[in-house]
Amino acid sequence: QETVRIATEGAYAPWNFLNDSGAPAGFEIDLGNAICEKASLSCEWIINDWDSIIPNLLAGNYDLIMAGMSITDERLETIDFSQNYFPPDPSKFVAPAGDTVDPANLSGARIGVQGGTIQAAYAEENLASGNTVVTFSTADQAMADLMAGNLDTILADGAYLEPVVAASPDAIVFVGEDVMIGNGVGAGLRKDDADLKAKVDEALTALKADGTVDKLIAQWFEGRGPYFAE
Amino acid sequence: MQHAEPAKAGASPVVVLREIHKSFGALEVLKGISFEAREGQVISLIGSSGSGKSTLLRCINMLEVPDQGDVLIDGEAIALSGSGQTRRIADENQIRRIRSELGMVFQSFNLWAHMTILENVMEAPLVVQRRARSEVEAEARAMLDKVGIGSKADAYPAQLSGGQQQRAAIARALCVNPRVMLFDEPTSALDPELEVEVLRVIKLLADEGRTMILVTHDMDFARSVSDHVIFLHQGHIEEQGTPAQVFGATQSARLKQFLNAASHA
Amino acid sequence: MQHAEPAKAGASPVVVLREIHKSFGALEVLKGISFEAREGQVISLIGSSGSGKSTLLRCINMLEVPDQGDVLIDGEAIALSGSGQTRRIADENQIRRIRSELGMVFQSFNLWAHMTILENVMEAPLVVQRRARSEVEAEARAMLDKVGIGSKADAYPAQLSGGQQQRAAIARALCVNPRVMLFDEPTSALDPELEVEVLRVIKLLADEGRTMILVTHDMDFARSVSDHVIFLHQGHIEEQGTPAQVFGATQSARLKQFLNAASHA
Amino acid sequence: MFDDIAFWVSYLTNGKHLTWYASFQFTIFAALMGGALAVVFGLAGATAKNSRFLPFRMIGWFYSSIVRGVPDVLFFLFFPLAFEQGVEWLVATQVCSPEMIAAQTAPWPPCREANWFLGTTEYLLLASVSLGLVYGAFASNVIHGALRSVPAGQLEAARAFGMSARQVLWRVHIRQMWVYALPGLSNVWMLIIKATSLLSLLQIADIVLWADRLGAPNFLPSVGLVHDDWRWRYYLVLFVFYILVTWLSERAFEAIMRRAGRGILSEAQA
Amino acid sequence: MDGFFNDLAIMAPAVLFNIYFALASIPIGFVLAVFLALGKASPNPLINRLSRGYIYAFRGSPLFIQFFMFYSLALSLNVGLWKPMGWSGVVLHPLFMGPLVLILNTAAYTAEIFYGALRAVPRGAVEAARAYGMSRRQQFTRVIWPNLIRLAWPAYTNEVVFLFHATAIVYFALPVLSGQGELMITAKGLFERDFNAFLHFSVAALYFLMVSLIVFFIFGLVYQRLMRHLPAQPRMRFAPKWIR
Ligand SMILES: Nc1ncnc2c1ncn2[C@@H]1O[C@H](COP(=O)(O)OP(=O)(O)OP(=O)(O)O)[C@@H](O)[C@H]1O
Ligand SMILES: Nc1ncnc2c1ncn2[C@@H]1O[C@H](COP(=O)(O)OP(=O)(O)OP(=O)(O)O)[C@@H](O)[C@H]1O
Ligand SMILES: [Mg+2]
Ligand SMILES: [Mg+2]
Repeated sequence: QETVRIATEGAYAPWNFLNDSGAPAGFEIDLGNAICEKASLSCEWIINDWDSIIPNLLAGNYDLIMAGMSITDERLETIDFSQNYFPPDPSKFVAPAGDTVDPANLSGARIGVQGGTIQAAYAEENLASGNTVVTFSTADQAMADLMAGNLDTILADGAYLEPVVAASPDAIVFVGEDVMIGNGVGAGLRKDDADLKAKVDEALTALKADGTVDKLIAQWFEGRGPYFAE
Repeated sequence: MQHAEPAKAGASPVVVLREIHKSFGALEVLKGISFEAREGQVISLIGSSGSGKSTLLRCINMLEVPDQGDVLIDGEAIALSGSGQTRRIADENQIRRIRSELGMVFQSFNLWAHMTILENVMEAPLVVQRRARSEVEAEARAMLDKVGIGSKADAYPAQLSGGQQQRAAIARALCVNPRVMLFDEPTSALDPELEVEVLRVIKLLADEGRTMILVTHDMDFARSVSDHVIFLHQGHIEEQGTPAQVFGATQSARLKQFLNAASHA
Repeated sequence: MQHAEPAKAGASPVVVLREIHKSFGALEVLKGISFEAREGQVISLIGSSGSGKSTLLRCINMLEVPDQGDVLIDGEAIALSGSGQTRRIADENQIRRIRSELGMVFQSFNLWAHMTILENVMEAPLVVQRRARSEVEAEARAMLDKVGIGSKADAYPAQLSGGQQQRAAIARALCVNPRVMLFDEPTSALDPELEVEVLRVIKLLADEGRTMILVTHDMDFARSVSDHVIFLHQGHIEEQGTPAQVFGATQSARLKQFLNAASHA
Repeated sequence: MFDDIAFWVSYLTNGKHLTWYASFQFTIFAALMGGALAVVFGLAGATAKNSRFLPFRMIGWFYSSIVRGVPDVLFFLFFPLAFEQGVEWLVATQVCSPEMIAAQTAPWPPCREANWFLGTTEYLLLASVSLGLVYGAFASNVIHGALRSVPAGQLEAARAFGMSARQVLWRVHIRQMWVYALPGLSNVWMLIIKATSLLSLLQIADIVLWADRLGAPNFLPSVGLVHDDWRWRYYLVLFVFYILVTWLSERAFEAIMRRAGRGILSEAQA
Repeated sequence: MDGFFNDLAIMAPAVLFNIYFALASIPIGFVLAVFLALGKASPNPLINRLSRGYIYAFRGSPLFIQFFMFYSLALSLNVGLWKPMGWSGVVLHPLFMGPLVLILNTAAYTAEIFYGALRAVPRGAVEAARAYGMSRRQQFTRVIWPNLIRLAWPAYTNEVVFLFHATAIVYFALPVLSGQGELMITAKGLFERDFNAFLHFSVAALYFLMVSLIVFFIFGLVYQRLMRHLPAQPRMRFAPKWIR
């Protein structure tokens, strides 16, 4: 059985995180294991910091990235993606409860993003003038700064923010309009790895068809969706 | 033991030491020393190595604080607080004023290496006495000329010979115009040749009638320069008197032995 | 200048020096020295400080490589290559073999500070001669007993007095069972009291008939212990002969002067 | 009260914390391995500097000045990456055909077959070598000085007994060198200990990475205990850990010094 | 070659951040170090213990950890402290936090250097100052300090060079504001694009080396001036011993 090394960040609950026993867990870990089972691959999980996750894929330190990575044109220039395993999902702004922040016309604001994400690219491009974009190496660090009042707002994946806001509605609230960026989340792989891409795509198609993917989304995102079945 | 004769009678006592005791840890170095120096008097302290001569001299300007006893300068007692080995200087302002009345010349010169000779000499008058620079400079140059190193004013100490350095140190001490000059073996760090230059300067000061207390190991010099010689032994004044008495009509066996050894060194 | 008498006639020459020259930079220290040491002979090198005695001794075991001339040990010439001040030892194996035939005792002992006395003595036999440890240990202990410091076997050099250290150094040199012992002022780093112990041991070796070449400043000792005395002066052998000839019937004015000075020191 | 204690005990012994505790092994391994290699490189560097052969001397000089002229982090990151690429390049010259190279889309390695996979073990080893190289440059200076501090007479005596150059070096020169080198090496060791905090930069899940992950705020009960930002507490633990290690190292070096100094240091005789 | 010049240009603004971090921390660290060194030499047991403890802790732990710790500590004090005072924008700014931690760190290293120098100041020179009636302050400013700084200068030079090197890890620990990467982050970013480790890291190294040499040159000139009272001036050697 062919061994596939899958990299994840482990700091992006509930997509991927390190559970109480110190092992990777979360939606992507369950899904990845399901893909491997379907495609008869043996899988090995590797924890890698987000900001070097693409370079290390290219350097050949693993074969697949499943780390809540959105499929974007820019990334497609360097790496390839499987078909998405999470439907296109809006990015959202959050702010500490009680603060009046209007993402539509920010000025002099401190906007937190995770470095190397689609939100970071979006913020650099559209929000940087007149505001400060602060880059963190994990999303959790950005959340810590927001909770500590060092940021006015954070722009991040809706699916990452939903559970957090749901868990502490008194502290954090969504503000402003959602932003549609990215084409859903997929598994990143090297461009010359057509074999693997084919296997992963085939497995994903099957898993989507038999409802496994939607089931996992429902399980990990507390029934909020979005689902492929709709 | 003899009693001190009233040398230069009529002159007032400038330095008075009363029952000075001093120990370092368990070692009692001074065991009750009293003497006085009158205006214009030159006193030599002699004694074998370790007998406490330097310690006694350093007690006069409180570089060492005595455990017991008092030091009076011009009739004014230096205020001390506490007792025994924890005794301390009580009044910082008083001691600074008194110290600037006592010019001290060290065995190892202790010139400030980072200042020129002129700066060394001008330092205390400017900084401690806060006198005007122009006046001090004129006086400092005069003083350097007097000790014979006027041409070295702008040199740094490291560029001078030992004898020149010691003469600079003397000029430095003189420039605060002290009531008393204290010398601690001013020539023992020097070669015999350089020694001569320094001794000449000290002789000059003695002849001028300056009050001086000096620790020396040169008996010939002590004899020729001093009015009064004090022999320290094991923390006590074993014998004292005029040079004629001390060197000519030695009483104590210890002193005889010491003088004998000194003449053979 | 006299000619060397055939002392202990019939014995073969163990060390032969032929026309040794040695310069340090521009300073020519040895200007052509020849002599030989026969089996059982004791030769003393004397001369004023800086006359090149140490240099000559160090040329014998090539701690200094002579610029010109040859050294023969037991008839075998030490191979050298190059010439002048760039001359070098040609054959590392040969020199190591020969050096282990020459026991050297230094002025400053040079015991290896990181080893105990016993380890010091055993080091060369074990490491250079590759003899069995048990055998060497027995011999080393016997040697230490012989020089009178058997009880110090397990001490480190720094724990011993100078005299004891020098005796350990002699034991160390003896333990390789050398053809010749070389001593460079073995007692001049010692107090007079400690000196006696060491001289006694060397005398003992002389009486046993060991071949020895020693540099010494102790004329009495040179006279009592040696068969042959060589006086070095300004890079030449100024005079040589039996102690009786050299000390009793001195020829050269230089030597007379030297002996005169030595007896007053 | 008891519930509290029980709760904290179980929290601090959950698998995530145990993994954190276990990751101290990486730090300790890197320090020990790095330290040992630093001595090896230090000896090599010092020997090069002492060499009669000019190019060796130049290499020794270049090594110790360049490595010390740039930040340790830079070298620490650069060396493993450069080494990996070096190996891959070497492999590539053997295995890659022109077609394979043409088929390669990523900028590196030249072809996929030449790729060398680096996991934690490999990175840890490379990190240790990296530490060894950087601090070896410091150690080489220390050792160079120490070698020159050994009294010439000690070496001369060894030579006079017919020891070979190698025997003189190993049996006397280097043995005695330690005493003079130890204070400096102790310094270098303290630097290495502190540099082990950089392991996470080489994708090693070390104590620093775990402190960050454990301390990061958590909002989701499904992930584990919900808590605020606790990172500074976890870093405080590391802060204290390093101070403790420094303190222990100092004590250890004092003991080693006493042993190594036997016979050489007069204080050691007491 | 193009790549090389390209990198030189890209990293030119980056090196300014390193220089900023160093310049912002050196003077304050210097002043703090003087007080810490005096504290360590103080006979007052409380001051003495505190200074000793501070110096030991900051020299005994990695700068990297200190960065993380102080940033997250400052962050957790934000709601209670900085925010109400309106300081939060300043305190948590990397251009403030960076120098702050560097100051705390370099002060400890420098204090140790100054303390060593303090103990090496010739006793006689100080005694002479006392004998001429100088006050404690005058003794310090006129005699102790000029001697101390001369003794400490070579070691202090090395400390400054290493402080500069230490600026390389600031952004591995603190959040990065857009467009403010320093040399290391910039080089690492460039490397992750084309994997040309040799080019990008060499250029960064070159910048570090250049600035180090400039520091060394300037400090060397100062040293020569400081030592003009000695006929044979000791040469200063680049033999750094302390880094974090
Ligand atoms: N600061 C000190 N701490 C401890 N002991 C001291 C100190 N200063 C002096 N002593 C001891 O006090 C004794 C007297 O010292 P002092 O220097 O006064 O002797 P001295 O007569 O000046 O000798 P010398 O002629 O050698 O200068 C000596 O035994 C000395 O060791
Ligand atoms: N390694 C060296 N380099 C330069 N000059 C040297 C060296 N060794 C000795 N000399 C010089 O050679 C001369 C002779 O030295 P040597 O040590 O042989 O004299 P010596 O007769 O042993 O004197 P002493 O009785 O003082 O030991 C001296 O002038 C000395 O300075
Ligand atoms: Mg004295
Ligand atoms: Mg000699």
